[in-house]
Amino acid sequence: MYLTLLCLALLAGGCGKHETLVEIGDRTQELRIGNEGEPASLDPAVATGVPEHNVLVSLFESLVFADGKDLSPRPGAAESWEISPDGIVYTFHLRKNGRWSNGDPVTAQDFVESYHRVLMPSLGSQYSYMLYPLKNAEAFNLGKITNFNEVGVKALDDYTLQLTLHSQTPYLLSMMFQDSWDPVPVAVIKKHGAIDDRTNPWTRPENFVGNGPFVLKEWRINSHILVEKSPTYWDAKKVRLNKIYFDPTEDADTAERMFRSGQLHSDTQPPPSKVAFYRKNKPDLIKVYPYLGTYIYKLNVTRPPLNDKRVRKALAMAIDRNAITETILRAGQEPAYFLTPPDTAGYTCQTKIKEDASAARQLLAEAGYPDGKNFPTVEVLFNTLQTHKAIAEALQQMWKKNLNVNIVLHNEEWKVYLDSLRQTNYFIGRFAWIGDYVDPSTFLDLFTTGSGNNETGWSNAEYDRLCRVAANTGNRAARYDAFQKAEAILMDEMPIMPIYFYTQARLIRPDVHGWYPNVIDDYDFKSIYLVPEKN
Amino acid sequence: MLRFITRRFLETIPVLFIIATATFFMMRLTPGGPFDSEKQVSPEIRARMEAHYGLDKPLFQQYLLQMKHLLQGDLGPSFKYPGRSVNEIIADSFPVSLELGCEALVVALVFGLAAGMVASLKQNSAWDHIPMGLAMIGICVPTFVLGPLLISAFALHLDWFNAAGWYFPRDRVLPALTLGAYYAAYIARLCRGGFLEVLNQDYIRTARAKGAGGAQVLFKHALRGGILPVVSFLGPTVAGVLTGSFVVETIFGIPGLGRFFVTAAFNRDYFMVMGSVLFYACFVMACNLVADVVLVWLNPKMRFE
Amino acid sequence: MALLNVENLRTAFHTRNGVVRAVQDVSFQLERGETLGIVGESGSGKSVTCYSIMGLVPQPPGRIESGRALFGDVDLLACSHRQLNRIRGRRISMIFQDAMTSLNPFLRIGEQLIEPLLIHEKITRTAATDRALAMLDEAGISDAEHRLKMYPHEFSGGMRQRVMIAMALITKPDLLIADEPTTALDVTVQAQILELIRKMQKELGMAVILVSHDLGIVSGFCDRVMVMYAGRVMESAPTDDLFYDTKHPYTRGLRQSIPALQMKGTELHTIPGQPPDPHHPPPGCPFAPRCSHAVDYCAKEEIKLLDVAPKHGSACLRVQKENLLV
Amino acid sequence: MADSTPMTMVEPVETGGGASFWQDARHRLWKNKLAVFGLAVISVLAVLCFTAFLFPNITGYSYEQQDLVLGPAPPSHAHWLGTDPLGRDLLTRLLYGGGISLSVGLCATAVSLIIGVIYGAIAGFAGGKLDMLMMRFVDILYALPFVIFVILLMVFLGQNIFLLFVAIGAVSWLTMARIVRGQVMAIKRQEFVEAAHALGLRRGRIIFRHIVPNLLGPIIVYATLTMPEVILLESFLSFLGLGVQPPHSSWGVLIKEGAEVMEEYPWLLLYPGFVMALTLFSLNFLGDGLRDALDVRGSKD
Repeated sequence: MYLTLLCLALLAGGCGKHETLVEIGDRTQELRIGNEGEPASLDPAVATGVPEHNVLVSLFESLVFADGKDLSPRPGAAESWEISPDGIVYTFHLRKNGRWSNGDPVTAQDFVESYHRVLMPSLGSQYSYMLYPLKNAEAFNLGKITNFNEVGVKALDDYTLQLTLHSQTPYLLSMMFQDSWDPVPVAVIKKHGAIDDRTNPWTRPENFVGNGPFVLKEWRINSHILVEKSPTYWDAKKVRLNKIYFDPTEDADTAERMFRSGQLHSDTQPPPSKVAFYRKNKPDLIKVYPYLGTYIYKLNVTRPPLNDKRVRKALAMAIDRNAITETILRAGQEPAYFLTPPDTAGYTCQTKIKEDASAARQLLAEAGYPDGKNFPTVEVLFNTLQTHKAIAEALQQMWKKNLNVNIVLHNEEWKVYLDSLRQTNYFIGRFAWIGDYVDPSTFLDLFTTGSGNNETGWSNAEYDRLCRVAANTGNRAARYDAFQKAEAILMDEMPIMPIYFYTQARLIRPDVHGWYPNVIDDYDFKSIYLVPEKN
Repeated sequence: MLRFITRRFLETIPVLFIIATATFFMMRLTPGGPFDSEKQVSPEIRARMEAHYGLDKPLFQQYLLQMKHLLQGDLGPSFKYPGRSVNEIIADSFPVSLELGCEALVVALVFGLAAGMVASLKQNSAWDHIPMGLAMIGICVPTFVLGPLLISAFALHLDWFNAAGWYFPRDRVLPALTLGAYYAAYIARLCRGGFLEVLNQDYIRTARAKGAGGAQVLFKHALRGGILPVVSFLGPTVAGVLTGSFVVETIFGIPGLGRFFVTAAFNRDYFMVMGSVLFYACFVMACNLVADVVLVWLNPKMRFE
Repeated sequence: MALLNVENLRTAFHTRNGVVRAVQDVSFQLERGETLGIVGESGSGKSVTCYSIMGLVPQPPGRIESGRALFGDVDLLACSHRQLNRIRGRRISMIFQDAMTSLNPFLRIGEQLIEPLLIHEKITRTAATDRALAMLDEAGISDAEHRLKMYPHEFSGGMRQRVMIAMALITKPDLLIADEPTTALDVTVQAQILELIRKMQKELGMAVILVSHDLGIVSGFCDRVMVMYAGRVMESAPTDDLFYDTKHPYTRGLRQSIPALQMKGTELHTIPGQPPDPHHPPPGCPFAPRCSHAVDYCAKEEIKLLDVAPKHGSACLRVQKENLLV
Repeated sequence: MADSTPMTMVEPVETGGGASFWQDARHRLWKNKLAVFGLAVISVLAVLCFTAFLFPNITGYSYEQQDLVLGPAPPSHAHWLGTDPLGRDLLTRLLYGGGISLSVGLCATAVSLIIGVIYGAIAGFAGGKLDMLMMRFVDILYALPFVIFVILLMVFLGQNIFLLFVAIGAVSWLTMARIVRGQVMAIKRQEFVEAAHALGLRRGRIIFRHIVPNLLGPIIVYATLTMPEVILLESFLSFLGLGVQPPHSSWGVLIKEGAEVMEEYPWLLLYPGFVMALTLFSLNFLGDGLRDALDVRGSKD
């Protein structure tokens, strides 16, 4: 029956070999990329995720932009800047030829109003904390002060923007790669509704105005986003792509098939089994490179037996991280023996977890559970996803083998899982952290007392102090020394158990030129261009 | 008949009310909020965001407010997609699901009914066993297997279709087949059962005695009785098919409504859940009404009721 | 030439419990305008004989194993479906025992009535409807125009059978096969229906095969009677001969069990015993186990219908061999 | 029987009449080779699965025993059906998971049969207001968000395998009820039902002794179709956290996971799929056999 059906369908479809979208794109400089999901919002102040960021990078230009090769800050909307010797005052000189896509000049006042908007309490921007290095920004954002003039943002003239920080922030420029720092066309936003209305329709293609190299043309939910080269962009002649299609395919298998059939130039995060296949059989189509993220297990230190540091350490020492990265993940991930990914802005932690089953057993015995006897029921909580499950299953077996303890696995639907974490209602919880910017603080600040993402019940005064020290000094050596000490404490106290460091796996056709891998996987669309494959 | 339909319409009002109320309170009881994410936001900001959507008001007040909006036909904004209203999302994505659903239904009905009728006519012959065997396989092979298989064969190896997407007419073929095959299998089995029942009736013998040919017997005499089980089955099924399939839409990257039914719940997108549930409820009841009307129309004896 | 000539018809059913030989070696002839009665108990094969001729035996499980049924020069058992469908409903019509279930409950009476016309004649719906109206009128249904729009369940039993008859006769067939047309009806209605069939037969000059388990009904209606038992013809004769010169013990048993023919006061006769299990028919004469005249060879020798008098066939071995008077 | 090849809708001979009806039915069932084959396959599978459930090491491996060095390996002498990406023996996991899947399937089918048939028959037979109320209730259940329902179930009642049955049971009978109702409405005006009324039989008796047996065909067809559906539904519920928790397995979960890697490790989809198809075919044969055996109209074959 189905055979007949298929034959009919084929007659109807009957097209045979056709030029693929990718081949067409190569001719017309139209890039098609898989974007991992449907962007929730294209308002830089509201957007939070990777799919949003990828599109926003093409639509808006912050003061600086990330060089695709090495992530060094390149002049974006600002053509130059000065930093005061104490590292507190930044003065940016905007380009005179900076234009919004409606032709208006991009002015320093635009930046002031944009930052004002991000920090407005009534907007409820989730990533407003990215602007907290600015003096009084946090206080304003939390409603403690209401006069924005007190915040360290000032337009000295139309093309000079002065930012005043509340303390030294050496990584400030790399923070500016984040969307929260993008300027937005406040006048346009006001035209379409309230400035602090999250649902303001100004990001619709028909209303959209941006200052980036591309401008939004189409946005069909769950279908595609199309951006076109912006003629008003100051550096438009360097932009070689004419169009970029962002395909919102959430399903990794679907995206991989689209890549294989020539519908996408590039696709990130293919299914693990496919990564292994490509690496083995089609290495020219896949790039695997470090990604600024760590996969960890959080340990609830308020619950016995995990309130005992020895138990936590025993658990962390009794696993074979290499087996996990090599057999389960198989996409070049590195085993994580500490929290901050190696070489994050030149920082690599010197304290490592020692994997040693017998020492782990020893520790467990000292904690009162010789050979796992009387070890109470401990649950590993994770949200439902194939990889999380496989890792949990593998760890469970390792603990059983090495420590003779029975750990129960418990999967929950995503939001229920988040809720359990937030309420510290778990024993061991899976967690992953992708750095917001390239600096160790984005990882180490997580576990300070009162950090919203701590969620382990762990609190250590010395650790908090070291993190504060690092935050308040501009001296790189002193900062990194403080980080080393802090991370050593973390690895000794073990409220978290690092498992592996992320890699990004990207399927990418050789016809895509000018693209370089980097640890935050930022696109530099200005440098990307397409060259048809010769064959 | 008109009175019957009017009465059914009136009946839907309390039903929708109950569904809306139940959905509202179920959603609010469910752990996890719309603004939870792996990166925790500070409580202050969370409070701001909730206030933005009126989620800070007392629960009952929220309920009344939402009911008021619903009565005005306003399903509210989406939390997940700020800048889009639920009405708009449904209006955008439903036509896609509707189109795919209709195509899938055509596939399902044409092949399901044909296979079922042939099988019942030629009971216990190869004409029975082969289509029914295929139908059983069709039921065993879930859409999340069939879809990738079809893509693999016809898009990746033969290169006749795109692997995913919803742009060209030929993009409809594989999804419609995938979605339709499953229901075709169901319909084939139910149809065969229904027809076997009917073909054994005396009046079929009468029709044959009149000299009616196979087609005439089948379509004029047996069809009405034979498809009764199929019609009952189709009521809720059509509603499900036309409002979109999460799995098929995901596999084929189709911008339809089906995904929202599932993702809205996962995202705790309260208004989106409410909107999609009510939309679906209306659809279910409309389809069931149509199915009931068809049942009555097919069966004159029931017209007295 | 006879209108219908059935020769050596054998029909069997292959069921899960084995093969049932429902009709064995049945032969008969029917002239134009003649009325043949087929009589027998339930399971004697009389209906299957008719279904076989009409091609209505469900196959499988049924199978026509041999025989011919020549209608004109067409062998109904061997011709194509197409040919058969041109004859069924046009030249041979059939009415069934249960008019309720034999009428399609989903279709209006009118629709079903005109169907044979639409199938067999080039005729418009309006013309067909006119014919149907006339036919209903003839069949004794008043207010025909209104009735056409009704459904079977809105009719009484007798009315339904009238509709069936009207439907069968609307094409003016040469042969009407009536399979127990009155069995399901009240006695008064029975008579009316039989009267109707007789009237129509006269008008149209058609032949009729009347199947019944009631010898009484048949005797009053038919020119010839064929008595069947366990799939075989036991006796076949003109009605009068069959009654007054019975040549088979089974026929005699049947005759004696008609209440109306019994003298008042005498006990109603019944034939002792049960018909044989169709899956395991006894060897020899199937009636032998119940027959008061049976002798040893009755249970051994194969029986065959032979003429024992002019136009009078009997399958009783003793009648054939010893000229037994029964 | 040969005479009129009875084709009418026959009211079943007094089924309450004791052993003979059931004996006959059993006799007929035993004579149906396909049905016996189906019964045999299901029994063997069930026995195997429950044995594996009770004696987890019966295949020489346990369902959770990993071999990370081996990883996903195709079928071999050591692992008859191959291993999954964690190097676990597929045969063991298949048998172990069969216990839960068969229970879920049978249980849901039973629920769908019991609730669906009774509910649908009553609604269809009663008609009027009661029918209206009952069917609108079904509509409500159809429409409520299932994901949320399942999550709430877990939040308030904890994670419990019993709840899996509740959740599946809650949805599996709805369509059955609609189908039965439609059929009952269609045949409740038939003579034999009116006759039963005339005999003064109680309504319950009319419904379940006289009407329902005439619906066996569609009921059994739909019941056999319910099975694979709920086995796959179970994998979705496991996804939501209800149902089996890793490292336990079920057929639905195995198929779902196998589908994700079907291009690389086809055996991980093939064997679970095959076992499920086998179960469904067997059930179907058994169902057809049961229908014929319970069908007093008899001669259909």
